[in-house]
Amino acid sequence: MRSDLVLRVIAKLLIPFVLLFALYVQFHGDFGPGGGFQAGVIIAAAMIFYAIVFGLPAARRMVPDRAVEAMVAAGVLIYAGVGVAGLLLGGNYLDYFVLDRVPAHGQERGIFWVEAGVAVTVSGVMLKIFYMFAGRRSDADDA
Amino acid sequence: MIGEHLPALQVVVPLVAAPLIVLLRSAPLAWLLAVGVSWASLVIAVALLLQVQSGGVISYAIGSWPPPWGIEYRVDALNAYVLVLVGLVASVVAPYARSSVAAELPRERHYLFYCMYMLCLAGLLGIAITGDAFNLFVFLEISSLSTYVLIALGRNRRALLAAYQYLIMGTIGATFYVIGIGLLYLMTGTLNLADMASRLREVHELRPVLAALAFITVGVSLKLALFPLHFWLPNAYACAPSPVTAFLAATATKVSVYVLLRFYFSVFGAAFVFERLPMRGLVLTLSVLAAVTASFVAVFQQDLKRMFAYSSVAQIGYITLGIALVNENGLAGAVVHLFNHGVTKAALFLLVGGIALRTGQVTFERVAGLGRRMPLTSLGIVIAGLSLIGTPGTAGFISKWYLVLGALDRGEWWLAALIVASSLIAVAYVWRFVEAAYLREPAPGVAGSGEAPDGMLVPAWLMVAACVYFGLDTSYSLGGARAAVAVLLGGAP
Amino acid sequence: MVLLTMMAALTVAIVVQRNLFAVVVLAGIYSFLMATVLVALDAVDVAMTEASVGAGISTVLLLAALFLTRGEEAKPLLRPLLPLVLAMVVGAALVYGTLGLPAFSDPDAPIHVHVVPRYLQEAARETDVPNVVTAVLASYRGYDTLGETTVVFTAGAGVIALLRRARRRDGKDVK
Amino acid sequence: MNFAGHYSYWITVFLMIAGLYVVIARGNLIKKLIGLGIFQTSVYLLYIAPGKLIGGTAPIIASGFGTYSNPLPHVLILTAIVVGVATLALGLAIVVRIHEAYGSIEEDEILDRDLTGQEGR
Repeated sequence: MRSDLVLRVIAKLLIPFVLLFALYVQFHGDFGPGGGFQAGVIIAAAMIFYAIVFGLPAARRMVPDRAVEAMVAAGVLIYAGVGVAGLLLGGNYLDYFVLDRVPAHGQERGIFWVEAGVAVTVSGVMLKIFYMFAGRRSDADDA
Repeated sequence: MIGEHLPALQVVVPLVAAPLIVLLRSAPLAWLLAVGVSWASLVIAVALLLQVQSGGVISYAIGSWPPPWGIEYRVDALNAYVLVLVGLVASVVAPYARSSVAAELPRERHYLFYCMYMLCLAGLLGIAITGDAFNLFVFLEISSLSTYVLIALGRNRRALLAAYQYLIMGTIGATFYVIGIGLLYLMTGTLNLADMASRLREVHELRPVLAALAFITVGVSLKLALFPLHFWLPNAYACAPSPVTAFLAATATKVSVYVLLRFYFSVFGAAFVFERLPMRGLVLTLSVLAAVTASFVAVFQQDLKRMFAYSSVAQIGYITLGIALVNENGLAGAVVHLFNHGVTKAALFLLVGGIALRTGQVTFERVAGLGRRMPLTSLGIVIAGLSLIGTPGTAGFISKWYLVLGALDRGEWWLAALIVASSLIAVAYVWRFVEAAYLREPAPGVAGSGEAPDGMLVPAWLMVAACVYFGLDTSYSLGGARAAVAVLLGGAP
Repeated sequence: MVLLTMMAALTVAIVVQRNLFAVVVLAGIYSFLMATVLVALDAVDVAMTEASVGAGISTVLLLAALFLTRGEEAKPLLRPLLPLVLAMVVGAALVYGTLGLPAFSDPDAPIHVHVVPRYLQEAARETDVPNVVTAVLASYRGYDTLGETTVVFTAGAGVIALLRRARRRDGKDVK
Repeated sequence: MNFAGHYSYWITVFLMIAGLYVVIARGNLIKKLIGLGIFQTSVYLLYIAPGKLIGGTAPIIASGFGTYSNPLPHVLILTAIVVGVATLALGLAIVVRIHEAYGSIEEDEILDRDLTGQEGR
């Protein structure tokens, strides 16, 4: 795997496009299939691909464990925070109508942030889980 | 202004606390947050109960979408009662957890323990408060997944196996529940429980409804460990860290009973479940079997945690027995036993956790002579044990009294006799502890380092005091249960 | 219908096959077939998720776990009869239930006339989002999705709690 | 027609039986989890198939289409898929730990080793 130059080049070329595709899936979710969850999975898949080709330490340098753990928590907080914002602006919990003067725009804004929260947590969790499993293996090998 | 949003805050506060704990990554802060949130959820639950008592059913539309299009939180006398139980136990277990977790878990996992604890609390509260069948499933999974992790964090490697077994059984149970909900959804087109109940009255094709009833019953019974689907429970309770055992024993099975009650009485309707179908006989038989056999098995256990775990299976039998009586006294007995047994088992497992901290294991050999080494702990176990048996003057007596009344109201004196007789078996296993703790000499080589730390002893004794208090003053526990039964027998949720 | 039959055949293969690597690969194919069926049933969002989760993430996780354990099932069966009977009883209960369900694609079935019409007719106006699945997911039933995100979070934090190495004070792993 | 109309239900039932059978009968902890996954996926069809309307399209509102398949089951099943993968991840983490503690992922071997107190590796 280490010596496979072709694979490395392809990976380097491919991963930006995969991430771009993830963003497309994220933001196009309002009009076509897709949304935060699918985008989160694709982002995580791109990183996992990177980890497989370049090795776990390289991936961990690029996205450190602390950052991933912060993502895991941040997504839920964003989502729940949108709900709290609804409360503070005088609506019920998770009420998006009050987020903008035009209720329908408030809905759009609420959905946007909620989907962002989902994507952050999902990509964080998937990547973290992969790190944990893969890390277990390398530890077992050198033990 | 805050008053009207209490239903949402009840669940959202612990739910937000969990990711905050992960961000903070500090065990002391996590503990403080967990204690604060637990107490807050008790306050919110009590406030909700008071609101329901004065103003009737509370309906809260999340996202301001009216039900059945959006998800509705619906609080009535029954689930407010359950919320208070969960909040109460959580408030006592959270302060207790600090010493116990510090001793039982490696340090870098402490904050994750509190994170899981918060998620489990949020999940259980969410199950109890929601008025939406699918939302219930989502929160069921939150509480289940966190429970698997909490059990697996136990010290012994058996904890892993217990967690795995529970994961399999729990997932099968949850999937059964989803199948049942799916069938009901296909027949009614709605997921809102109240809407579902009213639309079910007009459904004439009963086969899918019957199948749904069966799937939901089996699925929930797996979670509440109704005999003979209980076999995951003793392992899980015996291997989990002590605060987890206390919390789960006092709340998780009770919330599942609530789900069963909600579906039987509010969604399907008592008339449908118990009069048109032989469900009454089935539930009754299983309950009696649970109460008798599990009590017998408990007598022969060598480990205190295991013994009380089997006792839990038996006590769940009493609760479902009360459900199967389908009359006012029997149901009042069942609902008040939810509460009383929750308090009693919390007291017992908290005290046993203190012993585990001092002696490592809680086998009867190790417990020998405990009366001298840990006098307060031993006395507490004896008092809570009396409540478990149902001695007059303790909380356990009140619930058994109403169960017996319920049985007599139906003219089933043999059932009343069975309830009393199976309580005598409880005498046998509680006596085993008394004998070991007070009449036997301590085994040589058992470390005698005195009482458990105050941080554990005080919460545990609070629960012991509750066992006695709710045996003498029943205005809150029984009053709440009676109001809940009025909801159950009144028909609509 | 052909796809469904292929899925059934694959399932049989999964049950019989004892090499766990093969089983994992078969399970991945199974997920792809499931995704195709879901597209045929107009559930494009679900299909996309099933393909990325079932065939993607799940497979990666299973393979990772297999590397950490071992790839061969030791014994064919424990006690084959009782589980089969149990599973059949459950299946029979479901068959009994499905017999009374409305026929396939019946536009007058309760699920098509109650609750859903508002989503289909009003969602685009009320939420400004033409993909009704997204509108229902993130807004009408947004609270479910908050719960779902929390489930994912629970799994993530749980895996950390279970698999993090215990470290001694000097920072080395404890064996 | 009736048989065809219920065909997806029959497959659902078959998948469910097969999945449940694997969970109960197999002693290998990973295979059990795979069985559990099949058992869970069987539910997808139960929810989604009845939502399909022949002649309908995916529920994305656009001019030119009048009939849409039911979006609500799609939302529910999205949640169910997520729950499924979360359960799988946790289950596998526990299995990995079991393997480290016992040196086996076969149920009967593990129970044996528990009784004899034998260490894993």
